[in-house]
Amino acid sequence: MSKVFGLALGILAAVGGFVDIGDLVFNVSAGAMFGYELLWVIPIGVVGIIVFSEMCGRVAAVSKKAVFDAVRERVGFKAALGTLIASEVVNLMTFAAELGGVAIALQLLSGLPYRWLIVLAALGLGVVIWVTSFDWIERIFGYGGLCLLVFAVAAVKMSPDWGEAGAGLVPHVPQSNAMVYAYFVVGLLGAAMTPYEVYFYSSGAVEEEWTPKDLGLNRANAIIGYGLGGFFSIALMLTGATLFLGRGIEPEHLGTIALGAEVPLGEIGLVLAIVGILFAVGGASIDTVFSGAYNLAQFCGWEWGRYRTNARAPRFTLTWIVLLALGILIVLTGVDAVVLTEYAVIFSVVALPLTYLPILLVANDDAYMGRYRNGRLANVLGFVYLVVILVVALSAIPLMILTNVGQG
Amino acid sequence: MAGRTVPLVALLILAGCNGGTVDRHALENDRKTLDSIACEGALVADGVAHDRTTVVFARVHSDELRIDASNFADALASRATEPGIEREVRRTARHAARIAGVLKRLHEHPANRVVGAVTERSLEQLAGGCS
Amino acid sequence: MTEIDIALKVLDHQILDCEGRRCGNVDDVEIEGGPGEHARGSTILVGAGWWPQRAGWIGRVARWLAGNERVRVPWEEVADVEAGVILRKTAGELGLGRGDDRVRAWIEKIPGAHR
Amino acid sequence: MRTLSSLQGRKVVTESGESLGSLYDLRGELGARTLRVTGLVAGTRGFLEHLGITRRSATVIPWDDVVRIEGKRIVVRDQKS
Repeated sequence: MSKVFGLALGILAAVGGFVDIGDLVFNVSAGAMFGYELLWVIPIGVVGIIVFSEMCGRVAAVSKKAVFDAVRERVGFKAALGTLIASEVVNLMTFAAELGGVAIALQLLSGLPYRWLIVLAALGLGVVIWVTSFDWIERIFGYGGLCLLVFAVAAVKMSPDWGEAGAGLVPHVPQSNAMVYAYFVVGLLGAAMTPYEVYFYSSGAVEEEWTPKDLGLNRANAIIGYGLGGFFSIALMLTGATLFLGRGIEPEHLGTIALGAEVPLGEIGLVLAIVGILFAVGGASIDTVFSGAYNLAQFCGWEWGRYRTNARAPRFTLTWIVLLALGILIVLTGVDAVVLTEYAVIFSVVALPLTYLPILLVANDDAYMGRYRNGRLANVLGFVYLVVILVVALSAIPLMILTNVGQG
Repeated sequence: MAGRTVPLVALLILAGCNGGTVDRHALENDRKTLDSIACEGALVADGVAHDRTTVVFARVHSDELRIDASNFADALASRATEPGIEREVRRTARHAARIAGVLKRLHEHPANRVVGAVTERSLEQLAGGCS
Repeated sequence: MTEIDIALKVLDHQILDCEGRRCGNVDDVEIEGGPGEHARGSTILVGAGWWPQRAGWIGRVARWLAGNERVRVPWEEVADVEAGVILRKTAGELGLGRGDDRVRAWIEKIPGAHR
Repeated sequence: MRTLSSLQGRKVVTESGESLGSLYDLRGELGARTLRVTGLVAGTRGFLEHLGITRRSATVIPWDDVVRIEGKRIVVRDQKS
């Protein structure tokens, strides 16, 4: 019984943890711009992240290797170093965006000056990480993020055209504005399959000392957690489609996204939405800052781990402290969190192939995986997604330039 | 997600048609974005008018939108334009300034339902209709 | 006797000391013995100081950032090759993990570092 | 000093000039306290083996066949196949 309970708790936390600032921004904007026409991208992204995080979790449980161990072992030192640098830059950008998001959400709740709130938010996160055990961090932010369920209620209350929404779930090409449409496809996939999620997930699995016994848990976590995360994404896109598209509003602030719950549900909806956003981006900022530290430590072979005391993994600890400080500096320059998010998501897409290829390779290695190596389904999906990721990665930057960051 | 042309970003990625002189395409884009800002402001104002929002949210968010609008007003008032469209560009700049002015009023009276109703109407008018 | 592909199973792998501490990655492997001789992997090379020979200028930049440490661990000290390379002694005895030791002195000054 | 990474990427050619592809890996034998180098893993099949995509193939060039290591090349005796 308690095992089922624990599983449920874990999944709840995963659900709250799936949505981050990239999902918020891209899903709502896609709805505001193209209505229901991009809904089909969400399930594709969700299945992709399920396939790869299940694989990462399995690799971690059986071979005790985290993602960046695999990257360095498999793609060669030079390519791995390139991947490391790219992923560190993207992680830092994403972290800064999430941190900015925390400050904005706090500002929308308190009305205090934004700059103070940046410092306050970062110091708060630092102290939480330093003194709180990780289980609690995950729970607090995961459950808080569940407030985002308010968007599902809001979406239904706005009575979307379900027929059209259903049609939007079928992949198709639009009549006009194909470039911007393609840009959004890339952004939505990037937001759903952000690499930091797998870095974080696999390192966590190694730390929690998963064994093959935990593979069921791994699968359930991946499928249910990310599946429900996709549900949130759909809700967000629907609010964009129902509320903003008709009014010609292009969301450029986190506040706009919260407005999507305020209009149909009033004050309670608004507060729940902001609190949900606060915890979702707060949790994601912790995940990103740790991912940066995991990757560097694994690449260099240092001791690492959030479950170790800070003194037992010194350079790992130092790394996340430095990343935290750099994040504050970036946000304090006044760069807009939503703009930063867009860049972070699009650039993260570029780091995807060299993150996923090594996982696919190790997951097929008999010597490490034995009978837990990839089955046919995982391999077919893994390979198909690798191709998808490659196409997306190659087209991401050109599309961003051609569409002037989605402006058309 | 359109419209925002942060100078830093424009510098970082040497791309986009909004960096130098204002051409017709850029002007069209900016107008669309201004309508978007005004309509979003109207939505916030509607929340104030119907007591559906929190005071803090209305105050903070209307200010965000005001900053956007007045950035447009400043940029369109001073940037070089393509020949033939300068008058239109300057007119749009004044239009943006008016939107910013209304949003400022909302920002200063986020708890006043009457101001909410009035600003909602003006913003919708400035946007040329919102739905 | 086990057959292994050395670059696939040793190079770039995690090194664990006899107490299970992570103390570096295999940054290169020295090969002793040339054509016509018995050849063997004689030494594990650990540390960012070995990166330039792996990745040219980008490796030099990375070395500059990561510190120029070079440690040599004779193959005789290797106990086993599994998912990682496992040593017979502690990291300290072999001169590994000194970077972590140096930083630890600083981290420990912050209250709560051992929680 | 000769290192594994300095050998990787070199062209493997036979004395009669046949190219066997680039060197990707070295085959080794793990003893109690030794790691003996037994062969060269090269060519396309070697690359796939090095990535771990294919199982260890039999087409390893024995280390004993290495004649000389010069510049960017490793010269080996002609392989009978």
